[in-house]
Amino acid sequence: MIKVCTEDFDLGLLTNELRQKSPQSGAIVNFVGLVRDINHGQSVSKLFLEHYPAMTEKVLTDICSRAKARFSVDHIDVIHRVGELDLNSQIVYVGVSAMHRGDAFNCCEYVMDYLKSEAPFWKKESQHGQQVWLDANPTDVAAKARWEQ
Amino acid sequence: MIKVCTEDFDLGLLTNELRQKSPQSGAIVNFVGLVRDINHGQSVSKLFLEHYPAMTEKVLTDICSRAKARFSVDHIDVIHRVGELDLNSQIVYVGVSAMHRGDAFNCCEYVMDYLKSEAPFWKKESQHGQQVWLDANPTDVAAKARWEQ
Amino acid sequence: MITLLFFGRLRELLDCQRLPLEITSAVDVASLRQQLADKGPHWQEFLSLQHALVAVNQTMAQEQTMINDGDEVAFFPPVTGG
Amino acid sequence: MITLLFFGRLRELLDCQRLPLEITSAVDVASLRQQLADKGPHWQEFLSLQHALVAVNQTMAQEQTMINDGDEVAFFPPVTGG
Repeated sequence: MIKVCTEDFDLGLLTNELRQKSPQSGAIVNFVGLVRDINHGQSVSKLFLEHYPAMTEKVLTDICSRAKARFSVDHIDVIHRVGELDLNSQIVYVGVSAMHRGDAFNCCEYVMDYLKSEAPFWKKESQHGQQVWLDANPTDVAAKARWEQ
Repeated sequence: MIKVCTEDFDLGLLTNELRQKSPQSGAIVNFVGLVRDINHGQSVSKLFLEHYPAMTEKVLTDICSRAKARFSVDHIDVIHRVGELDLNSQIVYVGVSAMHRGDAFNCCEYVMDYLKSEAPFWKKESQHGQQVWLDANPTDVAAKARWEQ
Repeated sequence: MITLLFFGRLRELLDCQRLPLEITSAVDVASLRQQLADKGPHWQEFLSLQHALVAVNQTMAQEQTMINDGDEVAFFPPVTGG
Repeated sequence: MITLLFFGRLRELLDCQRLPLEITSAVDVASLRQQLADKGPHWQEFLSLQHALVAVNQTMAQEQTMINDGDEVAFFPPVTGG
């Protein structure tokens, strides 16, 4: 399941869905990305997320296909929110079910590392009343590079 | 928060609690261990979990302290269920909040790897009406060894 | 006719979200950047290789990727989701 | 007096969950294993180093760990939680 939406999500319901479709799975690893109150030393009050609708799900689907080819996992679910998000809101969810926990951890981190550097989302923060587009994070490039060695 | 109990847990509520006490966190990684329907080729219908009550929370607290010393994380929550568990039930939860996702992923996997090889829990499976105590998994020893290099 | 789209900071800097453009024949991404640079100095700057990634028909493209009539070409800054 | 506890498969094999034991002076884990082996062949087998881990006062112990009056000593198979 891959979804881009404005609505919030409930990790309890999502994990139950993932469990129900993965009876052979012994492990679930979930990632949730949040709107932090401090980013690069600036206090943040709100976040706006823009995306390229026609391209977003295509890229996320492609990342999940590559992850499934690489790791022994049963299911990968991804939700990414767009639009205005308050402080401490949930932004992104990646849930992975697998027979063994090592694959679930690696796959979930792989999907996040590629999502961060390939999926067409752009963040704009409200910092002290100013709207600031965020710059890409060089550590995300390094995180992705690890998988390409 | 470290808890050993018979009751089930709700990942939605747990994640909300973790979020609320970690306003500076940008990442949450959750692990959930499940009762699989097949284990080592045997079909499983039920699981019984025994533990050593006086020692369990002590070991889990110790693992979490070492994890906090090693990784930049905000909070670590652990719940482990004991007693009779049905197929597909949730067994264990480890939730980690951190500023950055790399630390959250590593810390969550570290806690699980040590929990698997140090925390005094023992699993007994019902396989075709027979009660079978599980043997320790050699891959868990290897998983833990990775952190000690 | 091709459709150009601009996202994020780029959309605001150029004050342009969507721009239909006539092309007389297939061009590559590098030539298209050059052609758009003629629209003015800030187009030249902001659409330079350092600032703008390109996707052709919703797939990341290279400088030599060919653009044909009817294609959708998107320019955007490095992504910052997740 | 020390208290011995047995868990998991070991508890069932020995049919014993809890056993109070008099010790005349402090002993190490290795001697305690030896002393318990005298209770019979399956005690000897199941409490051997290969089958039984030991915790003294809820902390994992080594063969040379000393056990004193009042201590709680637990024997159990390799753990299988999570």
